[in-house]
Amino acid sequence: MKKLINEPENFVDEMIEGITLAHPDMVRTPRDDKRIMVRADAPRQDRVGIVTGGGSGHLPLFKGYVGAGLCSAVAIGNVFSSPSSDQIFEATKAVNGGAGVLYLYGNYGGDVFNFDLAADLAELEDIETLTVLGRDDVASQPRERSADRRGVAGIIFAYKAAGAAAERGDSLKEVAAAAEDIIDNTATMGIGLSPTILPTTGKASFDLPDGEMEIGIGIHGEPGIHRGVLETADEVAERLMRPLVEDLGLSSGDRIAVLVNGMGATPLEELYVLYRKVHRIAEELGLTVEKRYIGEYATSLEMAGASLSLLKLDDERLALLNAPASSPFFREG
Amino acid sequence: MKKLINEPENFVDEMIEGITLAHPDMVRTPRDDKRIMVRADAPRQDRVGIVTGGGSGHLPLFKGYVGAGLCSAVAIGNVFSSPSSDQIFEATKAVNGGAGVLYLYGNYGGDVFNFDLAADLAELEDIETLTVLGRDDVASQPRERSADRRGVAGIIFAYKAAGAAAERGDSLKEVAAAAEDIIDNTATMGIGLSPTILPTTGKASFDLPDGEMEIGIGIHGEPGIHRGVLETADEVAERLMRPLVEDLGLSSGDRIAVLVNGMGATPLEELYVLYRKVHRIAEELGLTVEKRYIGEYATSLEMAGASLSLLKLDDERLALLNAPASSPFFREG
Amino acid sequence: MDGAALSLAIRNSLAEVTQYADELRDLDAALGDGDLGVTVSLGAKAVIQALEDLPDDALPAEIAKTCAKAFANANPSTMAALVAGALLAGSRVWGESTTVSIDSGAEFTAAAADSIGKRGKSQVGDKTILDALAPAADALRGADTATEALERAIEAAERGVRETVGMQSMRGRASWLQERSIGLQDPGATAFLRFLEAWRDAN
Amino acid sequence: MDGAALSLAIRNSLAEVTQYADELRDLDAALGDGDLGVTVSLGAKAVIQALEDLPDDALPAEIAKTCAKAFANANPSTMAALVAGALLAGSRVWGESTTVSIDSGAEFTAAAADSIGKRGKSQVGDKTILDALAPAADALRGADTATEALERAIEAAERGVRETVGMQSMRGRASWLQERSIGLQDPGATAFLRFLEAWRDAN
Ligand SMILES: Nc1ncnc2c1ncn2[C@@H]1O[C@H](COP(=O)(O)OP(=O)(O)O)[C@@H](O)[C@H]1O
Ligand SMILES: Nc1ncnc2c1ncn2[C@@H]1O[C@H](COP(=O)(O)OP(=O)(O)O)[C@@H](O)[C@H]1O
Ligand SMILES: [Mg+2]
Ligand SMILES: [Mg+2]
Ligand SMILES: [Mg+2]
Ligand SMILES: [Mg+2]
Repeated sequence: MKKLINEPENFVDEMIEGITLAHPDMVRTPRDDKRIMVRADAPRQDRVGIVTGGGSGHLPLFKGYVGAGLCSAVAIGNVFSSPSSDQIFEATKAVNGGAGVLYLYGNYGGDVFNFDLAADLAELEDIETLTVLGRDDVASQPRERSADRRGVAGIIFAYKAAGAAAERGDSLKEVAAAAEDIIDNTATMGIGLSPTILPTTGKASFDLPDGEMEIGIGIHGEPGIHRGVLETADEVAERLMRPLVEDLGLSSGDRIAVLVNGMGATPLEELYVLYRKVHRIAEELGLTVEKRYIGEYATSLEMAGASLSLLKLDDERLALLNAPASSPFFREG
Repeated sequence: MKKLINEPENFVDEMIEGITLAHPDMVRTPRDDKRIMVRADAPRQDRVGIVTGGGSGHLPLFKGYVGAGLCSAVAIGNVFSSPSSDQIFEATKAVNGGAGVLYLYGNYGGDVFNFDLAADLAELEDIETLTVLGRDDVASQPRERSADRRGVAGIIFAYKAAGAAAERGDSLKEVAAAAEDIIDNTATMGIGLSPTILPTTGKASFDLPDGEMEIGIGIHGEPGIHRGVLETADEVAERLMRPLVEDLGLSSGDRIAVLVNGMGATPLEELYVLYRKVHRIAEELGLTVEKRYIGEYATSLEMAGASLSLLKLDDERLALLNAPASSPFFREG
Repeated sequence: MDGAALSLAIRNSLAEVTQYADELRDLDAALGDGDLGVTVSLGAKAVIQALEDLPDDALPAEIAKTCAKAFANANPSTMAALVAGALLAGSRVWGESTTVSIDSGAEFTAAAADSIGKRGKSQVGDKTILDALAPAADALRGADTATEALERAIEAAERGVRETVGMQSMRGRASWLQERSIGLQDPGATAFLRFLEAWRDAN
Repeated sequence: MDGAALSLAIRNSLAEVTQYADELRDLDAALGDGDLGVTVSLGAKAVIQALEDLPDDALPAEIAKTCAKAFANANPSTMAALVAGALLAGSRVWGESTTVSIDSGAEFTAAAADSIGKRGKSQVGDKTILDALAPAADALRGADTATEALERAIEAAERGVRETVGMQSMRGRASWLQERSIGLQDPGATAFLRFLEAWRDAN
């Protein structure tokens, strides 16, 4: 273990305390138990609220995308664990401005069951909710079963678009449709090079010998579709890019947004080496990269590795991505 | 080795290529050898140019701070190695807008000798230069020898201030004075938890058993002032904070900027756990945190660890920090 | 058995079941994320605490609801949410009744299985807890003594757990392994079996 | 010796000196960042290449300048910059002369030491290359044969290197170790000694 922490049980609460001490102008925790963080100006009247949530250990996901033009609230679970339905429900009430609330989060059983429960509770208080699930990881299910895919880094495109739609006053249905449209056009694949150590157990989340790679890994270390000797960055770029291009049916003339996401321990330098090849393959295929995001957007504590997400763009999607947004971890415009 | 790279010899060039492909609107490489990166709008007439530089492996340092309100150019060495005087000189010419050029970089022998040589070459072409050295690492020398301290993460305060001064049209002398003033009031100390692996040799930069920490470590793994069993985040915060407070002579009523910087592999969550305690200690001492930066600002490839920098603020320094700036890796205002 | 006896039996079983936490963690690590050990140990602790705080004369249905709430919030994973929903569904079957019989226990278990199938959109054969729970619910029905009922349930659950090994996961995190899930034993089904065994051993 | 002989002797020595790269890396890793091995091996390679590209009738001063430029850019570390400056300073001493003598070699070395002291703001006793270079420059003076001069220089440099062990580093990266630098041998001084030994062994 090489962690800068105090008591492992306090890890999540202390981290949240750090975030709210650091950024009191942007986010606050409306309740005593702190596991809910909302935009400083929530609730916003007549604007759709967006509640996300999930386990800790993925910063800047999920907490980092609460802010203007992004999500309105986050319910925060323990490391790699779902928040409870109570917490989600409280977050829902805290951001409800009368225009309904979108639940936008990754497709994981624990999260789904708890958000669904919260939706029931919200209905009892006459708060309308709709749910859109991030499910962009092509390694987790084939295209035919894409509804069952897990959600990984690509969800940030949906945050950005749904947040922009909510900000401009779209209805709940419209905001949900914008998010759904993004998710339908987003595909991600990841590679893991070393496991992460869970603070509570001190154990590695999975077993991967030095010099090997797991292609298609999930952000909790879920196994992928191929394990083998670590290849060069260019070979890895090919391995990640090709299935995404196929999955999204991209062809010459298409415009895309690219996200090269670091999983935690991989240096930014390596992400740029990877981006270089992704850009070159895009050029080769006649794809135009209109937006690119390179850095840590959805991590897995100190896992070494990276993921590549592609979003097929049209004018509307691009406009939503380009709309202004700001949180402690994300800025646009 | 768990690196996403191609041939180690091409690591630096491919990384630069990735950056320029990703951000053509913000930076460009004016020469063939690519080891020089300048603001897209350089040279700016009648504005002081700011040239920085140093080894690779520290992203976003140094390359990341080239942009509006920041540095004008960077000369880029191999991993942990100085750029050559030729490269520095070329960068100088590329950003000279007639108002002179400030050399602002970290106090390392190789860099100093090469920048000094470049200054001689610039003088031959009638380009006026001044030099200000980042030397904020209190672990490297006692206060009496602070001129000999090495430069680490705290230099970003000086980039920000000097860049703002240059942007508003200050003279070379004034820009240098602004940078010098910041550096005189900045102190940093770091902790290392695991070494970094150099891409070319595949070897660890230093030897540190799991579960141990090196307090006072440099960003190339230079030994610090204490090695021992890894302590809690709160204890580490105390160990880092106290010497900085003493070094800067901070006392109740003072205002500070805080930088909690990740060295590479340490998760953002842990940086916030650390920040929490730093904030609490500041409160205890009656210090007001006016600005805070938490994340990766100066790394050491995949080293695990963090550093804490404090800057003693006055109105002028705060105004310079708050002035707008933007680069691919840094935004303000 | 009355509410007090039920509460005691549950607490005894849960104190016993935590010994399987490492086994469950390892099974879940192979197929998923390895948190099932934590769910079970934190969940057991939270339920025991919550039951201790209940008045002695609490009704069985109330006891089941208390278990549901405590288990749901301790570590809100898939298993926690499904089990909590299952316990709530079971509690509805018991209504205002002050005692639990073999038959009402069987009905409770059937309602629980039904709830998990509905919520989880899963059925027997999908390699989930249902593969142990559904046959156990059937086996409980019509036994003469509580001991016999439990033995038959354990036997059925054991068979169900064994059968999960050959199946491909169709639900939850394990389903992302696709064909690679074949050959591994389902952790959720195993957790249910271990709970039954703990009940037998502790009471 | 004339320019052609000088160039050949340098190239022979540098081909030989690279065998010490690992030793120098390890010494520098203990006191600094471990790049001195790379500086020496890349630097030697670059200088050999640059000298091969020079015309046969190049003057000694020109040869020294060429070495300086190639060594400075190969891996622009502290040692590279200091050595390049030192070679330039030495080349000025040689002016337009077409040959190198024992005396002019001694003057060259003295000018080199002077340059490093000025640029590095360092003096003998600071635990740097100067602790080997300065006494070697003195020892070269007044020898009868080139072989004798070289032997005396090696001896002096060896003594200097040994003395660095007990010193505290006052300059460069190693100075940040403060008292912890005591007991470790200076890599830069060692590099200079190894260069002299390589000259002896290869020529
Ligand atoms: N949709 C479902 N229906 C029924 N049972 C399920 C379903 N999804 C998962 N399970 C059960 O849950 C177990 C895993 O529980 P848990 O570790 O809590 O999941 P997670 O870590 O994904 O939140 C599986 O072994 C399986 O028995
Ligand atoms: N100011 C100085 N004056 C003279 N020699 C110096 C000075 N600083 C460093 N050196 C020499 O340089 C050697 C280290 O060289 P090098 O590894 O290239 O440095 P760095 O890695 O810091 O750039 C030291 O062992 C010492 O002999
Ligand atoms: Mg699990
Ligand atoms: Mg889980
Ligand atoms: Mg060195
Ligand atoms: Mg060096």
